[in-house]
Amino acid sequence: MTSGMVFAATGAVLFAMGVAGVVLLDHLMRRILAFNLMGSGAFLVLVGTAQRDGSVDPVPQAMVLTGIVVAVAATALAITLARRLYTLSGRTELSGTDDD
Amino acid sequence: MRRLGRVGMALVAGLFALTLIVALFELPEPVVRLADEVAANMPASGVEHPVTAVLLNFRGYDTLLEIAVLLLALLATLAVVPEAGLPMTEADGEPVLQTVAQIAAPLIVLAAFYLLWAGAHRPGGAFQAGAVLAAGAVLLRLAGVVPGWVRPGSRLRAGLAGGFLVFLAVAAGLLVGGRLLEYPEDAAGVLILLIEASLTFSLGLILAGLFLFHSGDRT
Amino acid sequence: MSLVLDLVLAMSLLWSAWRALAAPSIGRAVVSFITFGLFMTLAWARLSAPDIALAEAAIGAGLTGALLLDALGALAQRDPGKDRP
Amino acid sequence: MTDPLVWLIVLPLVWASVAFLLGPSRGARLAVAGLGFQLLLALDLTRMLMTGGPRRYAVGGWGAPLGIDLFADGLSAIMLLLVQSIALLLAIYARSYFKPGAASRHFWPMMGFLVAGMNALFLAADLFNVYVTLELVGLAAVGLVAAGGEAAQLAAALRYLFATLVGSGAYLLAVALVYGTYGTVAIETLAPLIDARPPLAVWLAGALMLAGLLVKSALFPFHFWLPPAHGGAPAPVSALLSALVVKATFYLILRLWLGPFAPLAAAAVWLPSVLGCVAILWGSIMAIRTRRLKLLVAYSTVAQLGYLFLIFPLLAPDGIALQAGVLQAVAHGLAKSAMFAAAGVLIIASGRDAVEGVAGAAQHLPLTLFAFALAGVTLMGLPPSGGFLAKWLLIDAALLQGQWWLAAVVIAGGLLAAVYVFRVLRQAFLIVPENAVIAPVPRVLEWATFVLAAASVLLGLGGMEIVRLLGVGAPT
Repeated sequence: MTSGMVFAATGAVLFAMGVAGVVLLDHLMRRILAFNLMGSGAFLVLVGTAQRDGSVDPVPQAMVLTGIVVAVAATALAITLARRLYTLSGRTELSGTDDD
Repeated sequence: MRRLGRVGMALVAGLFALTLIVALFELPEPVVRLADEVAANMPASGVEHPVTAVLLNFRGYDTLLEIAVLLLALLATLAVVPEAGLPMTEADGEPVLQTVAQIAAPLIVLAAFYLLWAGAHRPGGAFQAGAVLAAGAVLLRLAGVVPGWVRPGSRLRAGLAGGFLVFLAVAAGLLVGGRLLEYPEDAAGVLILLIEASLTFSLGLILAGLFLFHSGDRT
Repeated sequence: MSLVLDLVLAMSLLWSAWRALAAPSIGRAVVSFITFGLFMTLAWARLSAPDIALAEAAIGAGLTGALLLDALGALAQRDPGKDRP
Repeated sequence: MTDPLVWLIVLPLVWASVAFLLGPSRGARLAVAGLGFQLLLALDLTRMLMTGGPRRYAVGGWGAPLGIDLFADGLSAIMLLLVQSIALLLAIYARSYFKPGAASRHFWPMMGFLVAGMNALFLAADLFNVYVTLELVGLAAVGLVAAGGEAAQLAAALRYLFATLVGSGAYLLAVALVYGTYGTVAIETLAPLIDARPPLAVWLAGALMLAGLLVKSALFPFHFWLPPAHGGAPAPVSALLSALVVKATFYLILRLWLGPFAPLAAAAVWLPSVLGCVAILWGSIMAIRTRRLKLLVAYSTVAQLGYLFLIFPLLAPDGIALQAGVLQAVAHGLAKSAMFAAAGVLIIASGRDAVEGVAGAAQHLPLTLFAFALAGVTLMGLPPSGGFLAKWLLIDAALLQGQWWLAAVVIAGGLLAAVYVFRVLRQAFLIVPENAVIAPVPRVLEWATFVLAAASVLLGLGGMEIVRLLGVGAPT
């Protein structure tokens, strides 16, 4: 088994953990961490499967670099919103009651 | 009921991961081999490092939009963090940390320059260099050497958007007599270096800004 | 030998990821996440992707870590009164 | 000048970043000028498509699969025209709506990036490029919702952000699986490679893409994030999001469903339409029950989005269902932007976001109320509106294929829409006491609203032009 396959499989598990975390956890910081795990999982699958025969493929590597920057942008935005929400309301969770 | 839902979701996630792993081990041989195409077109790309060639030449359009995403995250941060009424946070770090930070700062700038220059030939490039610059700024902020930012003045705004605008200007400038982001072969290397240099600067500012505009948010 | 290394690294990734989601305190979760970022850096190195490893170390573990820790500080700093004496 | 389709992406990026350089709350005139020019570009592109057929553009001159291609056919042109015209009218509206202040500080650059992202999405022909445009659109939309700055808006923005990130995360994993299987993400190269018996990874990729995009399109039961976000944002933002942003992901589903993933589509053909039926009923009932005006309009979006997804089991034999879906997207886009714009005017006048607050509008704001009613006519599907044409075609397609129950849901949805529209109209005709305070409203807000609403009705007369444009490069 190549490094590519090992880390692609790891990525698959990380992705599933991340999705479950974003959906199931309550604390905003933890949900932000979970989203990042999800992203890392997808990145590992992308590069891992593309390099499963042990070769090196620069195209998915470049895509992951793009993806990392996008993930940082999303994380920073999420942290900003969470901090601001906390400053205004003291909440660190989204309750189910702010729909109406 | 809620607990049952959680267990159910965790089970679904586990099953999904298993299916995914099974699928990964059943993958056929890929029909298209882009790595070979990249290798074949490297001489025309203007750089010698394949990942940089993909990022700034073959798939440069993705990168252009990606910088827009990053700039947008900063804009949203600025839109949410209140501008007025906050005092400029003063330098308040420990003396030891300050000294360390002051010594480290020039080294960090040097490292960023190295990464930027290296990007054309070997691993490195604008993103990594920009991130290192930003990390330096964050370190200086944590040490209390520099204050947090409260609002971007016109010069800072120009710095934040400059890298994106240079990239956009080069991309659009090439439309005259050519296509979007179609570098002339002999000028590709120079143009990519120009883009990378301005991106390094602006990415450093943007990434630092995502951090520093917050520090003004502390009472 | 290298397969063993990969498997150990994979387990470390999964363990630190699990800690980031399930550690009892948010502070520990964030620290686990930064550890996770460092393991990711090693994984990218093992995948012959030094560019991503550099980016992960600087952006992923470094900058995101700083953002998270700073946010954590801000959230703890103004805890709305319930734990204060 | 070169191909208009590149400029449709470059131009909004330019004015968005220049607006940022100019400073907080600046750039409105620039945005209006830019959008006006973009509308001309979109018309020019449409003309070129009508005469020359679908267009492909290789960015950087490399060509897929090494480089990234852009692609435009009739469907993309319709969406581009819709975005430029609605965004132009809403920009004119927003110029008067936003007083200089917190909510508008970075509205213009964010709107520019949003429009650029949508244009890039409608022209994308590369699955990974689509991912980047999805993130651009998603983060811009979240930023615009959050810019209101109040706790409720921040909570809504966060909920929206998590939903949109899970959606694009699922999409990204799907892209990874496709690349792993075939070694390319260029749609043109992929299409002939995917057959009816693909590897498991491709099935998973199709399912992940569909699920991720459905979350972003807010189809029931993934609609949970939409009402707080669309109901809580400032009126021009709500209008942009409800009219355009949710349509972008619908467009992508349609594009992938009819394109590279067509061989797999049969497996999931009933899923979107069943969810669509529930969405129509649930969204309408919630709209009938809610007390806040903008929340009513937002729940109406949940319901109206349902119609878009009814078409999937009917797509196969002829083009009628596709025409119905696209017409519904256009008609709803115009009507919903008008309705949110009208709600914004009514809220300024009454000073509160409540259905009750509309009382007296018939007397004081007849033009706005007329616009609201016209938009309502489109949502109910009464002739001669664009909504009527869309729903008529949909019923026609359903009955031709013996799916009478889909036709029944369409009719029931129209009746329910009548109930929530008349709830507002009835309230508007109540006489208010003499001493009630009604704030003055700039005329331009009322006229921009009226033009949008009138367009949604007149669309019914020009619907055949859209059908003809849709035929350019349509898979037959």
